[in-house]
Amino acid sequence: MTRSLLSIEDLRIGFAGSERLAVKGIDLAMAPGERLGVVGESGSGKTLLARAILGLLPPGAQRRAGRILFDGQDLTDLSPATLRHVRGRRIGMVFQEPMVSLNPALTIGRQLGEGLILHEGLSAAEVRRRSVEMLDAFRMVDAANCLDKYPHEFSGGMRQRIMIASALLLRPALLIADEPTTALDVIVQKQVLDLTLAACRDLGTALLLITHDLGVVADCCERVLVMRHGDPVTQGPVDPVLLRPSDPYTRQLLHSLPRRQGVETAPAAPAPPLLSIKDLRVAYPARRRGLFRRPPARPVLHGIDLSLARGETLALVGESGSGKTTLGRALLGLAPVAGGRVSLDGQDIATLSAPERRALARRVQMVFQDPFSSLDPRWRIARIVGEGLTGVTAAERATRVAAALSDVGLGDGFADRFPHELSGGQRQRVAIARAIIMKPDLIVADEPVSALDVTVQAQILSLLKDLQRRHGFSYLFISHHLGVVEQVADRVMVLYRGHVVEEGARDDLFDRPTHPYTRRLMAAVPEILPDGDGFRAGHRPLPAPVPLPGLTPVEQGGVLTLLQGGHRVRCAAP
Amino acid sequence: MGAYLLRRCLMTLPTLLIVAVIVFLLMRLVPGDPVSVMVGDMADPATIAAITRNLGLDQPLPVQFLHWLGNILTGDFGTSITTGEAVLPAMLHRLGVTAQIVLISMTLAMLIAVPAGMLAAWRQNKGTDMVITGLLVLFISVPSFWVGLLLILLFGVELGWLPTVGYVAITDDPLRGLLYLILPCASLVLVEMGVVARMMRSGMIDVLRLDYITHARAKGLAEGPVLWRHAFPNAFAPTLTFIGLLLGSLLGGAVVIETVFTLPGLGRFLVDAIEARDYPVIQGCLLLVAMIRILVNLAVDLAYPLLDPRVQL
Amino acid sequence: MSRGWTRGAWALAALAGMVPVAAASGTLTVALNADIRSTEPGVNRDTNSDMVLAQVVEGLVATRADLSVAPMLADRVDMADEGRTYIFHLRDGVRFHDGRVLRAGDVRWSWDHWMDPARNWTCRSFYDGTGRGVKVLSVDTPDDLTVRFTLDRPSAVFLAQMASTQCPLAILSPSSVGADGHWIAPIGTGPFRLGEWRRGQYVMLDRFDGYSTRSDEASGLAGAKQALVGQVKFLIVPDVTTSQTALLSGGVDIIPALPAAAGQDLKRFSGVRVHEQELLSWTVLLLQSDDPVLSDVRIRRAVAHAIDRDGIAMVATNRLVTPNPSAVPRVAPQHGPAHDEWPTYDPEKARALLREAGYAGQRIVVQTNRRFPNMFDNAVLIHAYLRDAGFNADLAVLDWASQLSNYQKGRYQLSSFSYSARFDPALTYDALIGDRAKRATAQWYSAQAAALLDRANRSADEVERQAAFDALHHQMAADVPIIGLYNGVAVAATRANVTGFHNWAANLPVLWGVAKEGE
Amino acid sequence: MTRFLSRPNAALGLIFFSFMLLAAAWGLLATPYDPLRPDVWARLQAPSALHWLGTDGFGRDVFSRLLVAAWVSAGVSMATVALSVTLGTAIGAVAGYLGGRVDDGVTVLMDALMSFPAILLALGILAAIGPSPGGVVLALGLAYTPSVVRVVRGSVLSLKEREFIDAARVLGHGPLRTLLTHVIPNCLTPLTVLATAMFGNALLSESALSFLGAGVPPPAPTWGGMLAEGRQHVQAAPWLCIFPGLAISMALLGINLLGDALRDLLDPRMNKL
Repeated sequence: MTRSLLSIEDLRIGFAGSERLAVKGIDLAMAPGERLGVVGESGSGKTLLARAILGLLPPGAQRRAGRILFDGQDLTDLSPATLRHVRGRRIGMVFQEPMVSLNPALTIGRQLGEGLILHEGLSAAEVRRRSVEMLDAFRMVDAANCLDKYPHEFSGGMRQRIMIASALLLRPALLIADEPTTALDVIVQKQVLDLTLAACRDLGTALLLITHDLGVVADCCERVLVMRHGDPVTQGPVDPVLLRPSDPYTRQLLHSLPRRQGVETAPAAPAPPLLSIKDLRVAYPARRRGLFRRPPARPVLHGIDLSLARGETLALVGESGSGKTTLGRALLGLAPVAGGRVSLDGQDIATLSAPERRALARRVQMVFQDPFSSLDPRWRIARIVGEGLTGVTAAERATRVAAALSDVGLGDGFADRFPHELSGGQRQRVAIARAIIMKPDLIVADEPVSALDVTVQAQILSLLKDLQRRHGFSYLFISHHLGVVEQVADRVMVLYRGHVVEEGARDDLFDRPTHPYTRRLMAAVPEILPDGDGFRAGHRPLPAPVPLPGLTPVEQGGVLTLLQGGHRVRCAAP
Repeated sequence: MGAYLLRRCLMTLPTLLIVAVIVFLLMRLVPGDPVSVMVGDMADPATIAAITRNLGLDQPLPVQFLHWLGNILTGDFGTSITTGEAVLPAMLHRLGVTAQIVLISMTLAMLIAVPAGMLAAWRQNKGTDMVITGLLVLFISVPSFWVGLLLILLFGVELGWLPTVGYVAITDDPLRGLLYLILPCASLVLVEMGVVARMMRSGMIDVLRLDYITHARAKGLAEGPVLWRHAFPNAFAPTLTFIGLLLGSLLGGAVVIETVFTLPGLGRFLVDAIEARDYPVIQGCLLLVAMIRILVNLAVDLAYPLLDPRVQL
Repeated sequence: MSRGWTRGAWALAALAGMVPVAAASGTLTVALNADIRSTEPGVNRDTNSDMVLAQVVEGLVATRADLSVAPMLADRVDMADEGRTYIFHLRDGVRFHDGRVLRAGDVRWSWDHWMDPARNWTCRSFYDGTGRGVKVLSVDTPDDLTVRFTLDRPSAVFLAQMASTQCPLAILSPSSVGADGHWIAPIGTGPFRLGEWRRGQYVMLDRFDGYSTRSDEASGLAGAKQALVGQVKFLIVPDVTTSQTALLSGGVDIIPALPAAAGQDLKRFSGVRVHEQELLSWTVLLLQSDDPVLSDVRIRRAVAHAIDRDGIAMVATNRLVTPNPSAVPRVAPQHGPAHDEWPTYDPEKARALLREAGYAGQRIVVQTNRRFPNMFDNAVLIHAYLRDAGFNADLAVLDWASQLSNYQKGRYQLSSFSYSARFDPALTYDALIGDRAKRATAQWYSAQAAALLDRANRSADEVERQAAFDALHHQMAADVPIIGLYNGVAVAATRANVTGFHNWAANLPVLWGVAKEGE
Repeated sequence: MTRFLSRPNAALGLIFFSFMLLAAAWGLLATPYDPLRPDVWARLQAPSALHWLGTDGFGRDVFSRLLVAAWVSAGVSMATVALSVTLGTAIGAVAGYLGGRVDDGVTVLMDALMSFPAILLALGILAAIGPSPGGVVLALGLAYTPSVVRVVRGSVLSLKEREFIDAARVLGHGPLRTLLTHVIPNCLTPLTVLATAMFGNALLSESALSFLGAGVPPPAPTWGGMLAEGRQHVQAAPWLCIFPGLAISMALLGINLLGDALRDLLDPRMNKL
C-alpha cells in the first residue's frame, strides 16, 4: 500500500442515550482507485460506518471516538463549510433505495448539475454537456432528454444509474456505495454494477462498497472487511480472506450460502398429482380512473399449467413482475382468478360449495415473505399459531400449538410472547408453525427466506426441508433467488411476465438452461462456490446454447416444448 | 391534461349532489317554520296558511327540492324569506368580508409558520425546536374566540387603540377598513399559525429523513439549499393540501370570530339565518361553503403537480 | 376595578379617534342594531323597519303619544250608522313624494293594494272578517277628498287598528309598485322620503320639501311634523359596544334602542343623554292551562308565588321599572292600583300549594330563546325560582322560530314570552282571552272574562270600559292564566347636542322635530 | 408508562389535563355554591374571598359554574369521541375491507359530509334536532365521523396489504371474523392518536357552539356559554371573559400535549429517534 486515500482509525459510533456502541473500533485503509467491500449481516454497523465518513450520521447517532483521514485531512476536524468542499467533490455517495434517493420534485438535470455548479462553477451549457456525457457513459438512452425528466419517469435500475452517474460526475476520488443494487433484479443489478465498475476504473475512483451479498463483493472488490455486531471480524484481500477464510464467522457465512446439496431428484411420480392447474389466468382489476369507466383488467398470468406431486417441491423463479407471487396467491384464493381450472386431489375447486372449498382450502397453507407483516402484532404467539384450529378443546389446542412450536424449534417459552419480541428468523418459524398445525397437504412458501440474513436463511431452509421429510407435504416454493431454489427444489419453473418460459427437474434446468432468459438470469448472479477446501468466486459457467430453432421472446407467444425428461422450454409454435 | 381536468371536475358532481341533498333535508327537518317568524305573534292561521302557500312551502318535499335544485343550477339561489334580498349576491357580499379576514390571516400565518416549522424540524429535539413546538402547542390550545375577547379587552377596552367590533369595507375607506381587520385577523393568525407550522414541521421531519436529503448533503450542498431547494417543495406539498382544506373550512367556519367582532361575514349570515329559519339563505350558505371547499380542494389537487411532479395530470 | 377600566377606555376611544368620525352637518345619524327587513310597511317587518318607515309613510289616522287616535291624512273622521260607517275627509294639498297630490282614489288604491292576498300583508285579517276583527264590506269614494268605509258591525278598535304602528294602513302612491305589481319602494306622504338603502350598511332618508304639515300639536305619530335636518342616515351597527363607542365619538347621533345595562354605562358620560321610556309591550310567562299539571289553578298560583318579579325586572331592566302583572300597560291611562293585585313572592306558600295540589314532581319545562336577551334572562331566573320552590323544572332554550311556532300551536307548558305593543288594553286582552280549541294562541278561556272583554270591546264609554278592565284583572289574579312580569323599557341615547328627541310608549321614536345644534 | 411520563410534554400535559379532570370531579361531587342558583342582589361582583372568581350577570358563582362546566364539557367531549369513533370505525372498516361499490358510496358520502366545516355541519344538525347535551354529542359526533372513517379506512386499506390478513384468510376465516379479530384491533393505535386529537377538537367545538348559543343549553353551565355571557358584560365585569377562556385553554393545552406525547410514543416512525 503506497499512500492511503482513506484511513479510518479506531472509529466508534454509538447512539444518544445509550452506552452500547454500534460500531466498535474500526480501522481501515484504502489506496487510491482501490475497491473495498464491507460485508455484514443486518446490525453489523456497516451503513453507519459508511455514513460516518461524510459526517452524515442519522439523527441520534454520534461518533464517540476515532479519526477519519482522507487525503491526509482529518474529516472529523473540519468545519461544516470545509467538509462540504470534500462532500460530493472528493467523495461521492450512493444509497440503497433508488426510489427515495433522488428528489422527486426536481428534474434529473437539476440534480445532476447541482454539484457541478456548486463545486466547479461551470456554465449551464457546460454542465449540460458534462451531464449528458456521464449519462451516456451509463448507457442511458437519449441522455439529453433524460435531463428534463423527473425521477418517477424512470425504472429503479435507471434511477440507480442516474444516482451513480450524478455521484461520479464530479470525478470524486472515492465513491461510497451503500447496497447500491440490493433493491434491483439480478439482471439489472449486474448491468448497474458493471457500469459502475467501468466508470470507476475510467475515472480512477476508489470504491467503498457496502453490501450483505458476499457474491457481489467477491465479484467486484479487491479487498474486503467483514463486520459483525459493530466489530471488525476480518479484513484483507478477497483471496484469501473471503475465499479461504480462517475466521470462523466468515466460514459460517460462506457455508450458509444456499447451494445445491447432493444430487437428489424427486422420483417421477406415477400417482395422480396432488395439485393440478390448467390454463390459469389472473388479471387484476385496474384502478378506476373516471366516474363510470373502468379500464380493462391488467393480465398478470397468461394461462399457466402446473402439476405437483405429493411430497414434491416445485420452485417458481422469476424477477419482480413475473407473476410468481400472484400464482401462489391465486391458489389460495388471494388473487382474482380470471380463468382456468385448479384441482386439488382431483377435485375441481370451482365446483365445490363455499364450506367445502373452505375446508379444502385449509389443506393448502402459506408461509409469507415478510415475517414482520405476516404475524398480527397484537396477538400472542400461541394464539397466532392456533388461529386456524376450529372445533377443538382448549386443552387440545394448547397441546397442538406446543407440538407445532416444538416442531419448528421454538420451545415453550415462546407461546406467550408477542411477535415484536422475536427475531426475524423466530418469527418465520412461527409462521411455519401456523401453517403446519393445519396438517396441510401443500404449503405455498412465498419468498420465505428473502428477508432474512444469510445464516438465518440457511437454518430456515433446512427446517423447511426437515419438516417436509417428517410430514410429507408438498411445497410450492416461490423465490427470486436462484441459489435458494437450487438448494430446495425438486423441480423448477421459470416465469417471465406471466408466462412459463422453461421448466424441468432441478438438475436439468440448472445444468442445461436453454431459454435465453433463463440463461441470462443464471449468468447474472455472481456466486461463491466451494472449491476444494476453499471457495471460488465468479459467474456460473453456462453450457453451450442448445441450437433449438424458434426460441423466442415470450411476448411473441409460443408453446412449451418438451426437450427430455420433463424439461420443457417455450419456443415458437412448430 | 384537459381530459383529466374535465374528469376531475365531473368527479365532484356526485359529491355536490349529495351535499345539496344533505343541505336540503337538514333544513326540512328543522322544527319551527319561517312564516311564524315573519308574522310574529300578531297573525292568525289563515294568514299563515296564505303566506306558506305563496312561498311554495306547502308543496311535497321532492318537488321543492327539484325546484330548488333547478333554480340553483341557473344561478338562482332564491330570495331571503326575511329580507327579500337575492341570496346569491348577499352571500357573495358576506363572503367577501370573510375572505378578507381569512386570506389576510392565512397569508400572515403562512409567512411565519412555514419558516418556523422548517426551522423546528431542522433543529429537531434541540432547544430551538422545543421553544417553537412549545409555543405552537400553546397557540393551537387557545381558542380563537377567546383570543379575540382578550384582544378586545386589551386593545378596545383597556387601551382603546383599535376598533374592536364592527366592519368598514376596505373599498369604502381603505385605512379604516384595515384598522377594523387588525384584531379579527390577529386572533385567527395565532391558531392558523400553530396548525400550519406543526404540519410543516412534521412534513419536514419526514422529508429530512429521506435519502435524497442525505444525498444532497453528500453532494456538498450547504444547509440552505438543502432545506429550501430539496426539502421544501416535498414537505410543503402535504401542507398545501392541508392549507387548502383549512381555507375551505375557514371561509364558512370563521363564524365564531365573526360573532366576537360582529363582522358581517358568511358564517354570521348563516347563523342569523338559522335563527330566522330563512331556508333559502341557510341552504345557500351551506351549499356555498361546501362548494367553496370542494373547489378549493380541486384547485389544490390541480396545483399539486407543480410541487410534486409524481402526481400526474 | 371595572369602573375605572371602562371609563378610561371610553375616554381613550373617543380621543384616539379610531371610531367613526362625525357625519356632515345636516345629517342625523341613527344607529340601527339590525338592517330593516323590507320597505313594505306591515309585510315583512320588525321594530327597526317600523321605525324607519314611520318617518316615510302616513295613514288616514295616527296614534298620539297618549295612545289615542288622531286624524292624519284625514282632516276629520265622521262616524255613521251606529259605528258601522266611517267617513274620512281628506286634507287637501297633501303631496306624495313623487309630487302627486293625494286624492281619494289613492286611498282606494292603497286599500286594494294591501288587501290583495298576494301582498302578504300581516293585518289583512283584521279587515276581511277572516280573523277576529270586523269585515269591511266596502270602501268607496264619493268624491276626490272623501273615503267611506262600511263595516259589518261596530268596532271600538277599528281606528286604533288603522293607526297601528306595526301594520298601519299606509296610504301610498301607486308608483310604489311597478307595472307588473312588484314592490319598488314606499312613495308615501311623510316628512322624509326613502333614499338609498345599502343592505347591511345603511338606509338614507331625505327631507321631503313638499311636505304639508298639520297644525295641531305634534304627539306620537300624529300632529305637526317638521323635518329639521336634511338627511337621516340609519346606520346598521349590529354590536352594542360599537354603537356606544360611535356615539361617544360622534359617529352616531342617536341610538334609539339600547340594552338597559348599556344605557346605565352611558349615563356616566356628559356628552350623552340617555332616554328611558316605558313601553306598551308586555313581558310575560305563558302558562299552558290545558297541561295536565298546570290545569290545576293551585299549581298555577304556586308558580306565581314562586317567582320574584322584582328580581326578574331588576336583572332584565336594571331596575328601571316596577313589575306589571296586568295586561293593561303601566303607561296606559287605564292602569290603576287595581292592576297591581297579584300573588306575592312567597316560596313557602308556593310549596304549600304544591303539597295541597298533590304535585308529585312532574316535569315542567320553561321554553325560551336567545334571540331576545330579556326573555332568556327571565327564563333563567324563573327556572331557578321554580326549582327553589320545589318544582321539577327544566329549561328549554329553543330558537325563536321554534318557540314562536310552539306559541302559535299551543305546544308548551311555560314559555318566556313578550307581547308586542297593542294600543288598546282591549286588544291585549283580546289576544289572551279565547277558546284554545279554536285559537291555540289564546291563554285564558273563561266565559266570564270573554263577556267582560266583549263589554270593553263594544262600549265607547271610558268609565264602563275601565270597570271592565279592572274586573278582568281581578279575575286574572284569581285564575292565573298567564303571569305578567313587566312592561318593556326602551332605552335610547343621543349626543347632548341633539334636541327634540323623545321616545313614546309605542317605542317608535320620530325624527321630525329633531335637530343637531352647534355643528 | 414510565417511559411515557418521562417525556416533558406528557408530564406537563397530564398535569394540565388532570386539572380539568379534578375540576370535573369536584363539579360532580360538590361546589361551593349552587351553580344554577341566582342571587340577583349580588350580581356582577368582582372576585373576592366570598366568590373566588366573582359572580355573573345573574349573581351566580363563577367558580362553581366553572367546575360544573368542566364536567359538562368533559362528558360531552368524551361522548362525542365515543360516538364518532364507534360509528366511524364501523363504517370505515366495512367500507375499507369490502371495497367496491360499498366503499365508493361511503367515500362519496363522507366527501360530501367533509365538505362542510365541522362546526357549520354541527350547527345545521343542531338546528334540526334542537339543542340538548345529547344533541351536541350527536351533531359533533356526526360531524367528526368522516375523519374517523377516513383514518380507519386508510388503516384498513394498508392492513389489507399486510400478510397476516392474508394468513387469516388462508386459515379459512370469513371476512367478518377477520375484521373483528385482526383489522379493527390493529386500527387501535391510529385511533387512539386520533381520538385524543378529537377529544381536544370536540372540547373546542363544544365551547364554540356554546359560545354561539347552540351548544349545551342553559342552565347547564359550559365554558363557551360562560364566555358568551361574559361578553355581554365585557365593560362592567371583564373577569367573566377571562376565567372560562383560561379553563378551556388549559384543558386544551393538556390534551394537545398528551396527544403529541401519545403520538410520539405510538407512531413508530416518529418514535425512532
